[in-house]
Amino acid sequence: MITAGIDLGATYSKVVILDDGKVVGKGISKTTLEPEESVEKALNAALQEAKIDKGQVERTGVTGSGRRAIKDADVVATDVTADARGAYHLDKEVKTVIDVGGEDARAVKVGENGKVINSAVNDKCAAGAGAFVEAMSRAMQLSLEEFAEASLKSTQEIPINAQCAIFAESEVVSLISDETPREDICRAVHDGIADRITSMAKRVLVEEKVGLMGGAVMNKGLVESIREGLGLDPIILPDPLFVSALGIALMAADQED
Amino acid sequence: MVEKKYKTAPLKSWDKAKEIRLNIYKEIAEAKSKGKVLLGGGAESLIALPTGFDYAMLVGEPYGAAISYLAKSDPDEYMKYVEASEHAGYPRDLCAYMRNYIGSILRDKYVFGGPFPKIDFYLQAGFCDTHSKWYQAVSDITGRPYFSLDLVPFDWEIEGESEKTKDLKRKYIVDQIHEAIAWMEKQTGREFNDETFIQGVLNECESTSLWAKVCIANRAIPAPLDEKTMLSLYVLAVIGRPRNDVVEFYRELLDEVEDRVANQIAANPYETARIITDSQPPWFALDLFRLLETYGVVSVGAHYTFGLSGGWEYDEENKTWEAGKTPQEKGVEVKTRDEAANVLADWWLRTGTVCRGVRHSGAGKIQRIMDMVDRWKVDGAIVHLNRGCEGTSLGQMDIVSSLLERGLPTMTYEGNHADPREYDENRTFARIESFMETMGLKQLYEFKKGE
Amino acid sequence: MINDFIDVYKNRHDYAKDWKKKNPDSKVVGYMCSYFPEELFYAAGMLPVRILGSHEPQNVTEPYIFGMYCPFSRDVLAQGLQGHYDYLDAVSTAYPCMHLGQAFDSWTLHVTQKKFYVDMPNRVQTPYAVPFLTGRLEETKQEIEEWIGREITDSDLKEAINVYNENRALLREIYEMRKADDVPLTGTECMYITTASLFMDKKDANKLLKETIENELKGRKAKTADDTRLMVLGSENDDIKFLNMVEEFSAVIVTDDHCTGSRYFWNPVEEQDDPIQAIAQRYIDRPLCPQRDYPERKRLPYLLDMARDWNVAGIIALQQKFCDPHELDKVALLDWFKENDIPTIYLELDVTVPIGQFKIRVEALLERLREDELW
Amino acid sequence: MAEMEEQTIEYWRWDEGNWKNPDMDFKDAEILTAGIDVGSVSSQAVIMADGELFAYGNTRSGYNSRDSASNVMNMALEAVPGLKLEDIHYVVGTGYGRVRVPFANKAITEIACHARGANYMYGPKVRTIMDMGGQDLKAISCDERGKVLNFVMNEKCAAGTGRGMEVMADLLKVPIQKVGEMSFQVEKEPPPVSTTCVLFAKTEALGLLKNGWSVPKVLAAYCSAMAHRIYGVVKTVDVKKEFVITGGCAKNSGIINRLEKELGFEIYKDTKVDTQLAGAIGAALFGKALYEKSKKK
Repeated sequence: MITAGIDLGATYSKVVILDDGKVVGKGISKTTLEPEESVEKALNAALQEAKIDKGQVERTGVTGSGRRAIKDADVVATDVTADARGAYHLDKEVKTVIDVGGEDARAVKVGENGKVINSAVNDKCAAGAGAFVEAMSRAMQLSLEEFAEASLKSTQEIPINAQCAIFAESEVVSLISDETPREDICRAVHDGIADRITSMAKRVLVEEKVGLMGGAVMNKGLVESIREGLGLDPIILPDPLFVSALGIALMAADQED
Repeated sequence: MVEKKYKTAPLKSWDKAKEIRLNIYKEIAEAKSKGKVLLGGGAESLIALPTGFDYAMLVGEPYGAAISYLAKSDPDEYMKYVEASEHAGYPRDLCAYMRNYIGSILRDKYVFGGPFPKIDFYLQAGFCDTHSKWYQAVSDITGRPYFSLDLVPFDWEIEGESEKTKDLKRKYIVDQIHEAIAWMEKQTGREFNDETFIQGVLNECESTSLWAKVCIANRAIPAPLDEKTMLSLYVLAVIGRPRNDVVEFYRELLDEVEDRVANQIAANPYETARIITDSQPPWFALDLFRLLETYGVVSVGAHYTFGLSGGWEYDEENKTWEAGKTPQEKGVEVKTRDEAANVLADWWLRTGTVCRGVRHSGAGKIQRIMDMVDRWKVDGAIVHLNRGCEGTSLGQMDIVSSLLERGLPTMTYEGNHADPREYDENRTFARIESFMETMGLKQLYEFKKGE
Repeated sequence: MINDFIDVYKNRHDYAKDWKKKNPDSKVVGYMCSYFPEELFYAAGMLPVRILGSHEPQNVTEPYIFGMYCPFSRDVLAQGLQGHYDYLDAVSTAYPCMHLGQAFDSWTLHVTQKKFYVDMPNRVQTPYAVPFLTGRLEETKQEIEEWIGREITDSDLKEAINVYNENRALLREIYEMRKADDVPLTGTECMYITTASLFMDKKDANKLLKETIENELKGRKAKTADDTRLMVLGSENDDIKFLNMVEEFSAVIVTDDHCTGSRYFWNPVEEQDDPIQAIAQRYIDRPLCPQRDYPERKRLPYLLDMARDWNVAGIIALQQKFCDPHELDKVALLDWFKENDIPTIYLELDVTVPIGQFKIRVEALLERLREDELW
Repeated sequence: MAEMEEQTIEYWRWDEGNWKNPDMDFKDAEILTAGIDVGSVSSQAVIMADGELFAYGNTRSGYNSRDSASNVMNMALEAVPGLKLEDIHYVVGTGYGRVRVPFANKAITEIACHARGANYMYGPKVRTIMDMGGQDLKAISCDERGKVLNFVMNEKCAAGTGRGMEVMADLLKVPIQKVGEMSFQVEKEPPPVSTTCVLFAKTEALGLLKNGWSVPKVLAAYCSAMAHRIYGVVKTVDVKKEFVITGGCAKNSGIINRLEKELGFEIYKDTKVDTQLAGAIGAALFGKALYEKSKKK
């Protein structure tokens, strides 16, 4: 059976095409104010990769913060459930999933068969992980890759209080005007965010194995800071951007008629 | 449409509750013209204390909540209250009840109509950091005198507090009750009537004991009451528990609720899962209970809802809490002012769980929550991380961790009981949706925003 | 000498562990609030040490304490959860406030089980507070006796009171020296001294204080009359980094009202027949935390007297972010100093000090106080 | 995997550029002073001839404050053929990077400089100044000379600062210069967004758009929330009707008009000078006074 999993996120729309449980195509596009169009784009890209016609898709599942915008899906579920399902499929031993997106970070405790045991999402004054790194790299006049690389070269820890991203930003500005080495600032930003993410994750009572997913985990510097913050050795789930889309595609396939 | 599992019926006591509540607020507005003593203070203020006078009392917390309701019907008007206090320099993360209340004074606007009532004096039991200082700030603004009674609560029973400590605490409060009475007589120039005071004290015990019994009735499956309804019912005890009409109301309510239990009349006809919540709800956004209903979820109560108006007595043998036995039930005769003071102090210290929970969290508060989970047969918990009330959020995170360790599905959301700017309905609803999936529940019918 | 205090401040845990080695039969008890009646524990041969934060960001407290509780209470709990206070035999507090009380409750659940809790009354303005606290202290004394298996005698208590009173007198002496035009020590140095003494055996501290006063401070000029004289006040503050930053701008902090500073040691135990009652009376009468300053406002005139006695030009009020008792005094305090014509700025402390954001506020205050320079 | 699209337009950027007063010649001046305001978001350099605005440069701040200071100073100098840095008698640095201006004689806070600058721009009547920077809100009260009497800054929450407006402009793809104007293209003023937290406002705005709100309506709701928030900070100093706004935000009529409604009076807008220059102007004026003082000694 061919199913499509759509993850309509705040920043990106992601689509995974499954053929009998095997990923045959993936597509992504930036989420615009016309979510249906964004999904269409990502879906077409995925179908193209899979060399499958739209008509061949038997079932569709949709998740992500924008899921309500997509009508006529066979399965609709929240990210939490899709995260757990996708992660479980990729690695049966994963007990905790940490999803670091552009605006939100989330931790999901995974139980038997990929069922959710509990979950936590960041609260007020602690949002915007990926977006914050982007803003900071812009302030530092570095590309995201350069920013991540620089942070790995840092030689000292500088504590910044990242509870409010905007105030953290002005701490960064102070560091800049104090002529703190660039590498150390980059690391401070990652450490600050990682503190917030791991604090939140600890609320679900983190158990190993920990799987990381979401767009922001492609940032090696951030992952290193998360690793240190957890005091555990998390793995990065394959194709970390597409785990939710995979999860919802699987749920669509699982669904009984 | 899914089929209903249980029959349901509107609650008959509802209208009466509303009537008494509005009456009380009307009496406050008219108090001065009727020659009554008018005082202000908080809900946990041993509010039987002023019953020795012909009096009316504006109780601060429900009043602050009443202002926050405006956020739903008239957001611009609401903002004028809260901003008045912020513009005067009161920081935004202080108790939202207090900020609304101060805004009301600064605007000289009574939310039920007319100018803010001319309060003779303020009386407050200092049981949380904010309450003690709240009326000091109000006294700064209004110039009206303020008496604060230091309320040092008992610790949770599990801590094995000694009888000697308890005696000391009782005596400390009794001494201050006498001090307060002398002070009030001086402020008002009126004589304190011991007879009406004794009746007020007995009423305070009875109202709160009756409310605990109503909560206990909610252990039944299906639950006869949901929390949203309970919030409208317990408030009478909050603002008027020493009153005769309030005692009478709770007697009738208990009868009706027990009748519903006997006839399996449900609050939610689809009841499939039962939860408890924690802390005050965001008063202006009770729709979240409505959303839960669409999943067949009934909230059977909260430590706050049960405890603020409830008198709960610890049952050493079964390690649980039951409705407190009133002096009347125990056959204790109360004849003098001093006896009444002792009964009031003892009742409060022994049976008041919210006040205790604001001072002591730890193992005791966790035990109380677990007791609710067991006795009310709860399947999940939703914890409101209340940025507006740090007293009720005491121990919350430890409670959440304990519930999770126990394997009970538990969700948190951040908000504020009386400041809508700190509550994000969309995000909260999204979380509830995930949580419902986690609990394995399906939405049974479409959610519609409430009136 | 000052450097020795700096050493204890920085290596507070080593100090306590060394003390324990030297006193193998004695116990170390951590406490959380300056209302804690240390004398009782010292009389029992114990070392009371104040639990303070480390000013480092952490990710361990979120499952146990709500993020809207003050950064200090979260930082304190983090110390326990991270195992920095593993040498404690008991944890204790006098009722502080909801936030620190939460840190205490969580600490007893997850870190140290043995605890002492004193129901410190809030309304110290009632005449019934002293008898109540006396009663509670008598019980605390009994609890300690049961724990250590011996009696605490009146002479133990009197001895402890003497040691603590001497410590208070010596610290007061240093504060008196700061009244001079050319101040012998900076506010930063003084903060090291007062804060370090929170961790020290008061006998050691007294010896060191005497030496420091005699051999280091007398005749010393750390700052001159040209430096702008400031007072800091507010909630718990051992933010060395902040004080240091302020004093870099030709300013000097000459006095303070913090529970880790003057509020901790200001008044001695006055002698009475019953030493327990004398101790209770001392804690009831001590300089107030806003948490306990009601219904009457007694703290404000006290602060004004202090500001005048130490001849300060401006005030920096610092409170822990989300500290309700301080916030509830904010309006009254700012109005009060405005009426009394002392320029005041109001800042909120967090776990780390946002130096950049604070610099501008402090510099702008100093520009105001030193207007001759610009105008 | 399909390509991610690159976003190239920076909607949040303010204009950059330089200017010289065509009616003045620096050779006529006795004292030339400069004020350099190195802010977290943008930097300005102002050159004043005997206390009159003569030339300026205005640009985005870079990562390095020293470079930002030099760049913006060069920009201002470039507007004046023949003028060199050495010709300038006294330079004062202000703003976040004030101590990093390599060629400055002194650093002064932007609080003092904005008050002084506003006094120059709007005259001695000014008593209250609101400076809305990238991450700070500063409400300043001053006397007839532009001397600071009191000031208040936002605490604990960055809600309502300029950075938030940038994020919103970026999100809605509206150039920041147009935000104000566009926010009035609504039939009826919507209620303010409930949160001014920059990060949460973003999700709230997306939600509103999904509910069918137009972009102008969202902007209106956001501007009015910002106005509320700013009003809250301003109210805690003694607000006088002689009120001006400095900084980039003063150019956003969407906030200003709504703030005026809250204040119940009109804000002074009567100046020909770009409001973003206030800090640098104040700094240059202090530079003149300090230079004169140093000569007297």
